[in-house]
Amino acid sequence: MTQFEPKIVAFLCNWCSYVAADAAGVARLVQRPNVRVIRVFCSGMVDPGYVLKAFASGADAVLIAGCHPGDCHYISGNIKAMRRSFLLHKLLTDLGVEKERFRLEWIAASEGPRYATVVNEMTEQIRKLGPFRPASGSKPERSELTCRKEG
Amino acid sequence: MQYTVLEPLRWQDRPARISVEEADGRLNAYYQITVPWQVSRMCLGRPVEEIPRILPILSPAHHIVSAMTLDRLFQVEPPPLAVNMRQALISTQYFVHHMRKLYFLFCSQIDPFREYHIRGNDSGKPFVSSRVLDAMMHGVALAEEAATILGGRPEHPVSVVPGGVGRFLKPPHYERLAEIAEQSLKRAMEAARAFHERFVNGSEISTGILELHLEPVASLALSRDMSHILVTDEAGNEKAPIPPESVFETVGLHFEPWTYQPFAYFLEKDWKGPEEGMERFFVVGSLARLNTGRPYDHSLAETERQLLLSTLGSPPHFSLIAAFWSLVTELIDSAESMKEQFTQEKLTGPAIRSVPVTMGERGFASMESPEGFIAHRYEVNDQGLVQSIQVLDAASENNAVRCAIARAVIEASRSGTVERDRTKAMIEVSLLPF
Amino acid sequence: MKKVGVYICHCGTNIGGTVDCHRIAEELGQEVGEVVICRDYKYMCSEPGQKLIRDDIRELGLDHVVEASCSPKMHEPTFRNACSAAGMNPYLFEMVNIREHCSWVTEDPEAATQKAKHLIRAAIARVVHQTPLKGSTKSVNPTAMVVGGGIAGITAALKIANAGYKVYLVEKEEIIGGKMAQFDKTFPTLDCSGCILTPKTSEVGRHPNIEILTKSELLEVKGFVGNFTARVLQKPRYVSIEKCTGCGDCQKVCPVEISSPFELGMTTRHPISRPFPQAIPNTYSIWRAGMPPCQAACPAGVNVQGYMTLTGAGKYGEALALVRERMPFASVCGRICARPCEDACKRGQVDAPSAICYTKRFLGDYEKEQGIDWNPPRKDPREEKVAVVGAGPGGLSAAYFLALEGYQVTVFEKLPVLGGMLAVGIPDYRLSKEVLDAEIRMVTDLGVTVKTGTAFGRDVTFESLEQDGYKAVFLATGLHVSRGLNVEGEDLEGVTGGIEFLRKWALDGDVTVGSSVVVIGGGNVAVDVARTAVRLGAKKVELVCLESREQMPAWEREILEAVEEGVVIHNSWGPKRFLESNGHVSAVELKRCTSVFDESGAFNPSYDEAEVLELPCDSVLVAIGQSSERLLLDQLGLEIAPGGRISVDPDTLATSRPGVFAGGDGVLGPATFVQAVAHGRQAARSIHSYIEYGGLRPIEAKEKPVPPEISEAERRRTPPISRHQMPMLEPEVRKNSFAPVELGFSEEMAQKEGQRCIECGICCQCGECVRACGPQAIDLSERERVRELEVGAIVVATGIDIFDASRYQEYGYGRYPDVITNLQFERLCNASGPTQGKVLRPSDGTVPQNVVFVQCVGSRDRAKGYEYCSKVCCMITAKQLSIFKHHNPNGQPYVFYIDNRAGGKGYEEFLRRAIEEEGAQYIRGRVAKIYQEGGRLVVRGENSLVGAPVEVEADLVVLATGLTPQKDYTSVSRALNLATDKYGFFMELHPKLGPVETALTGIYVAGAAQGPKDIPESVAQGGAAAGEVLTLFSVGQVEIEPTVARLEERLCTGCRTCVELCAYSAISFDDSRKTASINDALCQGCGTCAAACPVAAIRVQHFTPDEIYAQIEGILA
Amino acid sequence: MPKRRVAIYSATGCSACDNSILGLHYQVGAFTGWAEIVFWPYLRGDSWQVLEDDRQIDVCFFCGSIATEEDRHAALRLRAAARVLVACGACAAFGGLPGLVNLIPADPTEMSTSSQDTWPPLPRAKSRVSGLPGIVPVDYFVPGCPPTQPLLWACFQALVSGGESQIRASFSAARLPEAISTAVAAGVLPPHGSTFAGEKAVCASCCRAKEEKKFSRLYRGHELDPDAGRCLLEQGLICQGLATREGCGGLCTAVGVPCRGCFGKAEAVYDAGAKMVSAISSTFDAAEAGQASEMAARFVDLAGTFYRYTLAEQCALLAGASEERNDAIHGS
Repeated sequence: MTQFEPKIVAFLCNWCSYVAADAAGVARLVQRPNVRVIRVFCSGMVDPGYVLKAFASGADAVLIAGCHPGDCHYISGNIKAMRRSFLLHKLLTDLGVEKERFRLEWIAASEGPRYATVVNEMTEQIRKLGPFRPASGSKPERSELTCRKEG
Repeated sequence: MQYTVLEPLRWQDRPARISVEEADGRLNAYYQITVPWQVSRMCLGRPVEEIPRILPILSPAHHIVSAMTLDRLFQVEPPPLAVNMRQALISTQYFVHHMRKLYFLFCSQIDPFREYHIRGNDSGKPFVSSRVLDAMMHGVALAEEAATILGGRPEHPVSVVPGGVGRFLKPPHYERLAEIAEQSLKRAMEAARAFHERFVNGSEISTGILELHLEPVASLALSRDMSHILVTDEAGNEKAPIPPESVFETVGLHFEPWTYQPFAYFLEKDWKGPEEGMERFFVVGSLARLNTGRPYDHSLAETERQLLLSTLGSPPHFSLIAAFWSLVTELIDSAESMKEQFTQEKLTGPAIRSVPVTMGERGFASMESPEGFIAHRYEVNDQGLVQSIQVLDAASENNAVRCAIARAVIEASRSGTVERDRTKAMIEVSLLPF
Repeated sequence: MKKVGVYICHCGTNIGGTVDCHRIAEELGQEVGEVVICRDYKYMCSEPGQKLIRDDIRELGLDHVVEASCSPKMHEPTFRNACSAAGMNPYLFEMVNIREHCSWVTEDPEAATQKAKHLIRAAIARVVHQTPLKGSTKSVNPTAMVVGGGIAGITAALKIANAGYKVYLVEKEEIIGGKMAQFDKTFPTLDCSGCILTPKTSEVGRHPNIEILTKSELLEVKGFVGNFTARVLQKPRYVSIEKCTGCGDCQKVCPVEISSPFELGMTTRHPISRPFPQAIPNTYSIWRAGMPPCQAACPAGVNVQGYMTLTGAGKYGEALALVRERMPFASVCGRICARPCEDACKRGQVDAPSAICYTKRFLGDYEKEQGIDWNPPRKDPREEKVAVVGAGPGGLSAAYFLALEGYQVTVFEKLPVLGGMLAVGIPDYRLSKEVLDAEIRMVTDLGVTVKTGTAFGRDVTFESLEQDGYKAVFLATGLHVSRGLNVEGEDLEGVTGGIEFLRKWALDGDVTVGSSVVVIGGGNVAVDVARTAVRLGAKKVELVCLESREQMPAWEREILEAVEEGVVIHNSWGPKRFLESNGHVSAVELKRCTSVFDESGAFNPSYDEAEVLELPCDSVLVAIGQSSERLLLDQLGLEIAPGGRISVDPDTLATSRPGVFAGGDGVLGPATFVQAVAHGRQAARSIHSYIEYGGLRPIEAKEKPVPPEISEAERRRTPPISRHQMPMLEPEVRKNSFAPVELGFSEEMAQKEGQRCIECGICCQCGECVRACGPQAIDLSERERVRELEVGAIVVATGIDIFDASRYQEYGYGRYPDVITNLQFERLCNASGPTQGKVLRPSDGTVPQNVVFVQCVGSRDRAKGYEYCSKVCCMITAKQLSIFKHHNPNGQPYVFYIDNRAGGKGYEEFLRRAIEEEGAQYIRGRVAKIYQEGGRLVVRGENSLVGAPVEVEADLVVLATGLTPQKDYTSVSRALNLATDKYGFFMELHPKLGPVETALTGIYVAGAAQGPKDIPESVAQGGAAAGEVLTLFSVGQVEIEPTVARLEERLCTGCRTCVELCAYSAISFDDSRKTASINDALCQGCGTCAAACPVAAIRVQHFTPDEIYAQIEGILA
Repeated sequence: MPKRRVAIYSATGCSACDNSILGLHYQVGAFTGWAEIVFWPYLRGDSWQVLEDDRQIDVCFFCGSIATEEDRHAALRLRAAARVLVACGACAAFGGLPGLVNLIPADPTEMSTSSQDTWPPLPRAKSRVSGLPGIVPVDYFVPGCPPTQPLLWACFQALVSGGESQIRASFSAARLPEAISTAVAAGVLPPHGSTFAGEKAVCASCCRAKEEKKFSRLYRGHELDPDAGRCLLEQGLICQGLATREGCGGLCTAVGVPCRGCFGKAEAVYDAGAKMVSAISSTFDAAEAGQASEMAARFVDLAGTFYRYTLAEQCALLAGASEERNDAIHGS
């Protein structure tokens, strides 16, 4: 039995995190092959629907990476991404997606090493967590909710 | 052993069938609801203020009782205007429900759809003229329009909220409502006249459909002022009233593996199925209200009730004709209520809503819906999410009575040589008022 | 079925060495239906590689092309062009990064191959959804903005201007030239820096196409390439460039001297000056940091720094005139002011605040003593009459300023005396009648008519004044009624209001107090009442107030003086009732006050009724507050605010009745003297605009105050000097007399206090220069303004800063005067520098013999400085030691270095010369410590070649400080949205191929702002940036990327979610169609709106949801 | 033209859809001229034998969600029999309120233990509730809980009467998209897969005024008496009208309660929950992560709110039962 290889989709901002990923490549910083990159113009462009789509299509985790607050190429797109992340986390939790499976990171163009670290760290974390099984339903703790039988 | 399944049954709120078992000369009729209806699973974990928007799928009245439960949970008193608007909405629900049942009765021998256009040359025979049927359904449509004005949507209303209702009415609304009330009373009287012509004075009682008597059983209904639950035993003796809050301690629900709907029964007696006798069961709805009943405030309805009592004798009644007749009296009463309630004075006021400031842990409310007694009880956590929910939907949990009716009809039809379809039709009509 | 061509690049072995490109090509060709052709090739970016694509498009009729190779940042344009060349729309092409993101970072070849395959599969899935897109074109505004006036910016500006285009050169400092202007000589030719720079700067200065904006900073840039709008904050120079002749007369009279930043603190400058004679713009300018805190704190806005500085310089008349600009009553103010200025004084953060108030008192008294008049001249008399009601400080100052303006002013006063509360509310021992009368006389001498004993509402009304021809009325009626207590026995005999008590004493001089007096109240009036009672012979005076000692609103010094005079204070008590004996008060019963203010901070005392104290007494004076006469208020017919105050416009003091203005206590509630005076002046200005212009003109723009915290630079120039104490009468003496308690400053004390001012505003706006300036070129009322510049291209050449050497504490920079930076050494060598070009030790001005140069201070040091090499320091040191040797052939230079870096034309030879011919001793190793021993500096380091510690004695140590990004680089990067690296240097588009371009088209970067550079490189980059700008201008139009947001109106519901989200205001709401509407030209394509649109009616072209969804599916397939 | 053979069936659901169709019949009183109702258990008590004569059903209106094996068989059977299959009502179209049960996994021990072995037999409940499209391909959708009468009428007009009906009900409230309204008028089949409802979101027909979307604080439904006439979302209530297909005319918002999405997601939306999250949180009045996190913390039960009626079929993560659907496609 080979070990579980998580599939992670990363949405990277064209102006910073994508450049950081390039920089990590130029510096030959070895990364786990589990993260697959989709280039977007801005982290603020990432519709939460993309995240759900990724999970629905079989991703085990999703990473959105954008510019640090204040450094957005589009002034404040990353702030919108930040605002969305909290509510999206809540929705995902309700739908049975563990918190660790979705991350929003700020990775500047100069932070190639950090990009590699995030990739490797996240891969290992998800590897431990195991594959994501959709449609398992959320689990409002059963002990908490007395589920009565009814017609 | 012989098994028969009669399905599908007409006019049931949810797909249902009768399974008949005949063995060793013993006959059992099982009334089965064949679809699961998992209210708890739908409601657990929901924000409690959303429950009035989920439970109307049981019946429109559940919207109101759910909001009333929340009034208690949030410890808030709805302003008088809101109470009036809720009452007005309940009246429309009575009207729609009862009128539809009578409509089903009146066209129970025909296919109303085929009839509609090809008048006069039908195979079956309508109990009443198509014109009356039209008028009745027009009445339903009008009452639904009133329900839409008051409740937002006719079938699954939305406008009642914890502490009141969602909106003020505007002058065009009052005008339209007054018009509808006027029209509705006309339709109600028309339906009552048709009922009298065909069923009371006419020959239909002798045709056998409505002669049926069900086994005497207790009756349960909420008093007019909603302060206590009235119970009369099968002989018509009034039993000690039950405080509504303790209804879940008095009335239990029993699940049988062959139906998705539980049986409501008095907990004081150990569970036994309806085939073992009816002493632990009770009937709800218009017949129960008749049997536990008090005079109406409205003159036309009270006249009708007096006529019923003078014709059929004093309660309790267990005949089908009484059951349908009680629908007719209540139909008139609801139309009269609408007339009384749909006025600008009653539906205008300073406030429609009190906004809650606290939240308790649990709430309870009960009411008498057109279908019969209903009660809700919720418990919430500190975030206001539903932790546990109890719903007594006495009408749909009236399975024992239904089983008994079905058995009675089958037994009655066995005496002669009644064809199977006719038996099924008779059962369907017999189940209508329950 | 779409036809897709897939091309996989080996990139030599960069990709092919790890990823099995050939296998992927074969597999994909078979597995994916849409793939018509799938090739792998050694170098797709080469011409044969590109030809493969072109030929396949033509021959196989491909609809879409996928290229898997390096980062799209590298070659996306290359391949797009190849597709275009073959007639395919470039947006039907998609590039996959399997080098940086895959082959270079994945160890396992199989994993890398699989990953690459998934990435390519995703691109194929995506590309079939891509649609042909075409950008639009916009014309270019052929105007450039160059940010930064150093040599790189100068070069760029000149080249663009010489090509015939308009250039705005935006410079933060007062002159252009940047760091190069501070250098003495340049390496390796030892050219004089100034000699090669100044021709350039003067060319810029006189160039018709160049507009220089000095003292200017970029605030914000909007728009896009070819059509930017830049907002530039231009700080005032105060000296007109047009009028200034550069004569320098202003500099001679300037009383302020301040450490010169241009000379790096090695000498001082006047706030008005120019750094060196050849500076461009070749005119003087004033260095003003902002409004000093004292002035900002003063309600009347008196220029405190100005008169303090002038007093310090002994110019008392000028100082007093400056006070009078905003405060007519210097002597009065100097006695009774609340002194908010002193609370704000930054010297207070060092030792004690300057004695501002006493100095002002000295000025006022000095004038009277000397019998001179330093009032401003009265303007020509005008006909208009103005009525002032109330002769308190507010009314009198309004009268003063109106009279100066030439108006015919009449003051109506109800009391028989002038001065209002000053006369009847403040006892003589604080403010003697003589002083007050003298200052009031100053007002009346201006021709102001006075009518005392005339009550408004009784003797005159608005109507009567109007009839009498008054054009405007200023109401300054004040608050002259004591507030009551509302406790039992308040109306007993012996219980009196404090204000009434003071007034009666002041007017009649006939008041009696009992022997045992209780004063109720904790404010200044209560203290005045108590002290007056002491002076009137009361045996025992007790003061009772609700507040604790700390909370008491009365001034601390007043309380102290009262206590010295024997007043007993009972804190935290409130009156419960007054006890009676024969109808006369006999005692006060007090209850404990537990708190004065409630949780919301409102005055709402709570008591402990159980705790009671009884004070026997025979007089009670109640001084718990003032109110105005209700009757008067009711008669006014004006709008009244809650609390019985006249409601006015806070800027103009206009009441609800046209032509009627109000101010002072009647508007503010109980307020200070200085607030009343401020209102008087404000009202005078409003009345003047009302009469002169018929309307209420906006009040003068306020200058921005300087930060209230003392800065490091200010602290450095503020050695502690103790504050002078006010000479006072002894308590025993003053107790029995109404003679003034405070005796006043002597001339010397005042002058010394003036010199204690630390010049927080830098320029003190004393006006000396204005008076000295022949051509009237100076205008101190200039304010900063924001200019909007429409430009088509922007060159960012903001340069570098110098590493702060004090971060190396062990080197003692800042502690030892003879440890200096290499830029300071440049100034020492420079003929226009602090030593006129002689290399002298800063500490004693002697010629140094041993000079030690310490390299890499702040550079190549991860621990304390920056990781990078500053590139120029090795050569600077070689140059400087050569110059030093030329100045002092006997001197001995030592250099502690890490590596010698001399890459550059002629650099190595120059360095070699410094070592071999100048005899410099180069020691390889870092310096550990510099310390002082017996008057000489000792540099301890390590000779790493020998592997032994080494100590060198030095007369002068020069630290080769590294180059760092500008401290305020973020303000520029935010204004432009320009990315920086982790240090703060601006990011170029490509480190090799796009050195002056940035990620933002139309914005270019030149010079050291992009990274440490020497002069030739900066010049080259300036030229290169100019080349880019000129290319843009000569094409004349720009292609607008089609990757913008598009709205599908069919779906838009008009919910307005997107409208507020757009950072570029590209989305507006179309009211007629009830939908959103997107402006293409403003849209940058960030996609925030598309992500937020709840109905998915907005999509960003080339990043549409179906493209992304297909890519997600493909990537996970 | 022969009369269209019409079937109307209810699976797991309340009788509201049936009653709506019934109401339509008597209110408009026209379409039986073109239709022969051959199968309507609720009103006529028709048994499945009716369908055994192998004659095609022209149009089948399927109401209710699929919660039992019997429901599933009914769906398969009617799909096979009907030329045009219409998912009628939120339950059939998206799973409806019964679909909410999917949020709490079924506990086999708590479900009815009935099986075919005991008597009388009871249809086995499925572990997950689904909508009709989760089981079989669906041709048209009529959303709503229950569908409004103008929409039902439009649907009958287009599919049953072949455009021959002289009676033109007003569809203005339904705001049908052009493609459908043209088809309705011409009596031709609208584009396959169409939904008989608007294509914009409820906001477009909501009577409340929209000013500026800036979400500064969430109010739970009971916590706020909203201003009359102002957008509920802008006042801090979660209103799903933003991402819900229009067609109802804004019934709920008109009476002061927020929309809960019984018409399903809007035309172009992938996942309504994600869109609601994005639209609301993008406008959070929060510049710092801490503020945004605090604001988000007030929200409860997002899944049960944003997918109130659509959990079974339109929630990207929980919509399931696709295997069954594939069976049906390949099996037929």
